[in-house]
Amino acid sequence: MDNSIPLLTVLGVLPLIFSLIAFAVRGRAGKHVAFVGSLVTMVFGIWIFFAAASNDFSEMVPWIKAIGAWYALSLDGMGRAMVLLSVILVPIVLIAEWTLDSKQTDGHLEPRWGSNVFGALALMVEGFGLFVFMASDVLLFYIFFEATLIPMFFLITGWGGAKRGKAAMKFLLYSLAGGLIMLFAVIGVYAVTAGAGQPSFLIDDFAAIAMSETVQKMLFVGFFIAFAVKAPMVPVHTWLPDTAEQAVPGATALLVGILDKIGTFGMIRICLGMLPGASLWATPLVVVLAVISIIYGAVLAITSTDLLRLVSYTSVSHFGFMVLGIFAFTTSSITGSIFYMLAHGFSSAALFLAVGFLQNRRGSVAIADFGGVREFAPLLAGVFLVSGLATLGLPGTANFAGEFVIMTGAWPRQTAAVAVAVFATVLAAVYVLWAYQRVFTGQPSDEVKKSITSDLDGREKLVIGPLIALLLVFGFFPQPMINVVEQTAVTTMNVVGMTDPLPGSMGGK
Amino acid sequence: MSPNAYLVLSAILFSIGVLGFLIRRNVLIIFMSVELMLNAANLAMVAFSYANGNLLGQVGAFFVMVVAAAEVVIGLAIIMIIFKTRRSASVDDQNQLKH
Amino acid sequence: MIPLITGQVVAFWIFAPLSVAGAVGMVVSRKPVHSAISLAGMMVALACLYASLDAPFLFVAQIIVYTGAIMMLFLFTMMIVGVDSTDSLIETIKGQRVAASIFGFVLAVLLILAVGNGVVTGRGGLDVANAGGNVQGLASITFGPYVFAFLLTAALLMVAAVAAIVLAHGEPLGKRETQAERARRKTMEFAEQGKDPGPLPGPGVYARHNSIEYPALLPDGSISEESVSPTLAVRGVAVVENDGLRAAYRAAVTEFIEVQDENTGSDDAPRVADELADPGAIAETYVEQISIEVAGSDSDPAKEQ
Amino acid sequence: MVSLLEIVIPVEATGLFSYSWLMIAIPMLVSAILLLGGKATDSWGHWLGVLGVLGSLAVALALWITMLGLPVAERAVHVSGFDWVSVGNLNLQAGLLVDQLSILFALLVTGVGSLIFIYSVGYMAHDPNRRLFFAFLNLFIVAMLVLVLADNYLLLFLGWEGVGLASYLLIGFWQGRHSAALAAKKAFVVNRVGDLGLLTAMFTMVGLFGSVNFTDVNQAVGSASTTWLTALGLFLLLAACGKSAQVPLQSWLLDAMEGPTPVSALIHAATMVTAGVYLVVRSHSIYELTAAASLAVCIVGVVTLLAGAWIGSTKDDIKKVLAGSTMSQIGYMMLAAGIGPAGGAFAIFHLFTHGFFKANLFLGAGSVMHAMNDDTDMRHFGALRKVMPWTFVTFGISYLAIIGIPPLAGFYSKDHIVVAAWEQGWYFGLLATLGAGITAFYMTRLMMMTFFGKKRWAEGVHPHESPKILLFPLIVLSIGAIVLGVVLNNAIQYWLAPPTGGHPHSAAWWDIPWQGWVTLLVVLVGVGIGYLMYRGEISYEQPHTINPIVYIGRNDLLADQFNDVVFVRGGGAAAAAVATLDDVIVDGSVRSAGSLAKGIGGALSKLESGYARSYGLTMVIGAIAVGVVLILGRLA
Repeated sequence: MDNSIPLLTVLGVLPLIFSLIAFAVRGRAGKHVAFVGSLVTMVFGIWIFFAAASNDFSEMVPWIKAIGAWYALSLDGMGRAMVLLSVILVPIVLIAEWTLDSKQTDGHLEPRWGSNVFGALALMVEGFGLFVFMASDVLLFYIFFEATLIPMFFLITGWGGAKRGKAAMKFLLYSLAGGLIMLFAVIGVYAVTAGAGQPSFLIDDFAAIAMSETVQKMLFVGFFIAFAVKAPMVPVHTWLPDTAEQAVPGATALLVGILDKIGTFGMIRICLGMLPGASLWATPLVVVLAVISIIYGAVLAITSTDLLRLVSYTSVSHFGFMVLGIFAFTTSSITGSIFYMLAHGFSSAALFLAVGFLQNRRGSVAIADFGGVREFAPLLAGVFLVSGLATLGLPGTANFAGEFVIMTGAWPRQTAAVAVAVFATVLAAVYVLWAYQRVFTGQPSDEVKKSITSDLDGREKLVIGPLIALLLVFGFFPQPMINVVEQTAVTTMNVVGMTDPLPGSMGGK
Repeated sequence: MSPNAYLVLSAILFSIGVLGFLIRRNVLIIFMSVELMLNAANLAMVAFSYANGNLLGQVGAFFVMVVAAAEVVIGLAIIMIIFKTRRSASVDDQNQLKH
Repeated sequence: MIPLITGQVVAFWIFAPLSVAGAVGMVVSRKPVHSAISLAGMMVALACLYASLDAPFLFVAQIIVYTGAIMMLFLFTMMIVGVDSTDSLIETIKGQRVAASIFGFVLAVLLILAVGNGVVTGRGGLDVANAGGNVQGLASITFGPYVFAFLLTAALLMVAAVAAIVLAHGEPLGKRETQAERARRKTMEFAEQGKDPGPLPGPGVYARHNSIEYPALLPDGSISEESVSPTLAVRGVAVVENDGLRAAYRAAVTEFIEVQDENTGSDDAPRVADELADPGAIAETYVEQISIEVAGSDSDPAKEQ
Repeated sequence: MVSLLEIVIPVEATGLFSYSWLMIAIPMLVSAILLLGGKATDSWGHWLGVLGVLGSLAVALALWITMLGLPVAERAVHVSGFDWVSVGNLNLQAGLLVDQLSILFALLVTGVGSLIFIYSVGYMAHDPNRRLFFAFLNLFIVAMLVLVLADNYLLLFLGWEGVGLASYLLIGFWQGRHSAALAAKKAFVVNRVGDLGLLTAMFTMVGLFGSVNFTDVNQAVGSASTTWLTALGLFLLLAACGKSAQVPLQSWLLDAMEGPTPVSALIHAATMVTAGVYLVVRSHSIYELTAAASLAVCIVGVVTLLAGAWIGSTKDDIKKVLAGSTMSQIGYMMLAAGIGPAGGAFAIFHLFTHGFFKANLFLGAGSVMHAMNDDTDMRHFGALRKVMPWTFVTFGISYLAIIGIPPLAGFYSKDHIVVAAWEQGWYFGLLATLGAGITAFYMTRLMMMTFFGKKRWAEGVHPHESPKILLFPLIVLSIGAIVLGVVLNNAIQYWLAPPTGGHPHSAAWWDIPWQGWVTLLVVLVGVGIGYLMYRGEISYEQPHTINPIVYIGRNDLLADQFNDVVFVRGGGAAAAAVATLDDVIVDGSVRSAGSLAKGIGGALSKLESGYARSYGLTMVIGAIAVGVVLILGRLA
């Protein structure tokens, strides 16, 4: 495989091209073009995922010489996993939102644009997302990090509930605020590298440059805040539930599936990868924040009366686990959190889309409007239960594999934190099953009888089937993916210069 | 006699002009206060030319007069138009720029 | 040592207070005309001060240009704007007057401190500079280094003149009404409101005097309000009621009633004479009785004249 | 300190053993077919389900027979599976361990299971989605076999949660009923609290020993500090309590009776609830090194024993009485498991026999309910012995077995435990014997109210003997209840010695230690009291009682109320507080930042008043300020 053809660039650009075509082609044809585009990208993405194991696809082309910015793309274990997640999720979301135009949900406004625009925007999110996952130059990373916000903003405002404009604005402001802080850090990177001779934005050789403690800490804080906003951690998480409540479930699945992963991806790739010293310094605080997010998200999920908000709070709790895994600094915990990013992508997409099916039928997602749905839609109930069980981390599902490996890895280093975090598994059982019981069991009210008339049709099975299959496959046989992902964890550990605690050295830091 | 006195006088006149501008509501009176301020400035300039012994001050004053003339012409024309459309000479009524 | 009193000092101590008085007068006087006059006075005082400062050209220019032209412009504007627009001295903007006076005073003190002792070189004087004559000196400077500035001011004045014409030209605000439109408007108003389409009556069709103060008389002797100019009415100078105007009319009506008495044998004449003596009586109550039965038409608007 | 027992190193699987995973695969395949098959499999679905469990029973029997042939040392056979997760120094495999303990359990699960499957073919005959029922039952068998055959704690945990899920699905099988859905949710959540313990235990094991494999843990257990070992023991105990409904986490068992009776028989009597005991017995190497943890297990055992008996004797619902008795019998097993290496074998022996006669009792209750139009209130039964002779006979045999009348199975298994309890400590022995007495009392009460006394049937109810398909399992189980005691009395100790590390001492079936005789006496007293109290008139309605003991017993020792007040209401309030906190403070601060900006904007706009003169004033102020600055600059 001579890498004369810039394969990674092609992978990134492919969805963007299809997105432009889909924009141009009006009406249903545009929707089909977008869907075909997502399929093509998926095939190409999966091929790259497997091919990247054997040969190196990284590309490096000088971009702006003056400030040392390179157009550098590369694909390591974590990158491959995230690419796989993105390319699989987008076609599924497009099928799920196939009947976007004809969907009438009370409280939802008229869609602003045709369904072809929805497809085009989704492809654009995928394209920019892929570039973020492949970028190995901080400036390139930052640019695409901000670029993903635009299509996402329009996805939220285009289709959704009454207050979709407000929610989209809140999402945009939060992410932009984070992005701005990150901009200072990016400029800091330039300053540091310029100070040490040749200015360059490349991630790999940054850790080696000597810089003063305070500068590294400042850069770390800058980057970490942006990533904490993106992967919603507690103090800055309130945008996610509002967006999830207002946006169309397909758009939220994309948001949580791909965009939020950029947060944790960035923490590993940049915070740990480039600023190891500062990461170690910040670990106690970050771990506390992570544990708070875990419990906080779970508790709020229990109290929420709206299914979409409930699912979004579960994501806050799961992101807490990932951050806990990342900042526990053991090979297994970092591998576990990367694997969990993948698993959570599928499980939250499954749950969001299942709630979407309920919304298509009943027109609302308030739990109070449901009851006894299992009488009329047993398959939908089964699907919701399975994705719910995946969310609460039942062994045999991918989430459990991720969660277990994180907690086992983190236990020697952060015993107290894991001891508290493990309670979230019980809280998870409470919110999933309580929601399931209130929505699906018991006697159906007459509105439910009127509205829930059909069980899952072919299209909906085609959406949820692969997701559940993937969850079970990765739940029972996670090892192949773990091998892929472990590569990044090992390199990160070398950069950070930490070694795994030996068995028996319990409780020691 | 030392020109300082003239300067003090011009300062006083200038302040009276400012006071007139701020207190009176009739647009013509305000305009006249501005003229008064200009005259005070002229006086100061002439006093300086007297003190420094060259005529530059007076040339300056002369130019000020010319400009003042042009300004009055335009100012009064504007006042005329405002009066025609608004039927009121009070400057406070012309507060269309109010936020 | 006794201060050497020169003409200049005397001039200063005369004209300085005058100018200040003029300035204050301009600010505080109620009527704009008064303030304009006091400003003119101040300007003349200033001119004299210029003279005391060896600036004869400016002395003359000040009086001719400034006072003569600019002040006169002011007065012209005042004439049009309305001399009576005295504004009451109460203050509308909250706290404006207090703040203005404080800061005005502070400004004055500041300026006096800053500018007042600005000149330290002592006597000075323009004898040397005015050696060849003040105007010649000025001319040599104006047309020397500052010729460009001079040309600029010339351009400025031209522009100002043109601008004034354009601004004050007073285009008619609305579209001019054509004759056809006016005709249509008048007939519409007559049909709907009963307004008299004809022109307003002239002052004295039956009147004794042709001055605009005297209203026109209608056939029945009553006064036509439309003929009285509103401004005069407001001013109270218009003559509205005069017994003489109605005497001829009363004589004609009583004579008419007497002829009617003879025909119908009724004896209305004395009663009618008394009623007509009362100035408010409306004549047509009588005319109606004597009208020949015209083909059954009900009250005709024309009658209410 | 080196553990005093030799570590059993399992030998690699050869021959038939390498196919032991078939035991799990058959029912898994069947349940997959039934689940995915949909309506098509309705007509023959249930027979396929029965075949599934019979298949795995056959494999289990085959393995058991080959194992009998093997010398003792090679009886622990390890079937290496695939690598589940190996990253850094953590490597978790998924392998099977077929040794004496796990094969015994497999036999119990598949044996009793198949009988119950046959029974439920008849019992669920007129249920529309019977196919789904059998699919879930097969799923349960799969999960239970994974649990008992796992060679490491993680795979055990997979089975552990799988069993929890199966019990959730089966308790809430009739989801239309609100109470069933609530009970299912409660069962899963309380089990999940127990699973917390197992998860933390696994983390500690990985932290201490680097692996969760039984053999590795058993070998490395000596190296860990006693504090961590005690913590490990307590974590495992918490897990056991969750799954086996021991005192702190027992509230879900009584509600679990909402499920169909075969479910109660299979899951909440014979197999699942005993998983906790299996866990404690399997990790005996840990418990031996921590006296504190073992003592805790004994205490939990004794307390649950008495609590179960207390609840059993006050309930009127026949299934709730049996559930209470299950809880107390498991208390006995936990007590035995906690007593130490010897106790492990007795616990499993009692567990095995209890599996048979408790399943028999439950199925008998099922056939009674079947006859009484699904009414479970014993006050509406009475004099059923004449109408349902077969059910009466089988029920009576198991009744004698459970209260521990000598020749029958219950006596021997419980007798060993009581004796071991006396040896452990007189207080344990005394409470155990007292428990046996109360068990005798409430079982007699049940027999009297159901089969003897006068007829108290509601109108329109005319009970008849259950069809053959229901009776056949009852008969087999009652034979088991009779035979098993004597047969296994000594054999089981030798059989289970290696995995449980006990020293067997055989005793003929007739020489019974003095504690045995004392217990028998107390049992007979219990029977007498029961007979005297309940041979007279029994009221049709439940009498309103002011007797505190009976009241507390009826309300499950106020466990539900406690949970409700502390966790549901307290937790709910805390959650609501956090929710408002989130909305008001975190979101509020952001919203207020926005309104702050608007406020400032509004204030500034007031400056734009539109009056030229106020602008003038501002200009003058500005000028003065500049002047002042210049002057100060000059002066400074």
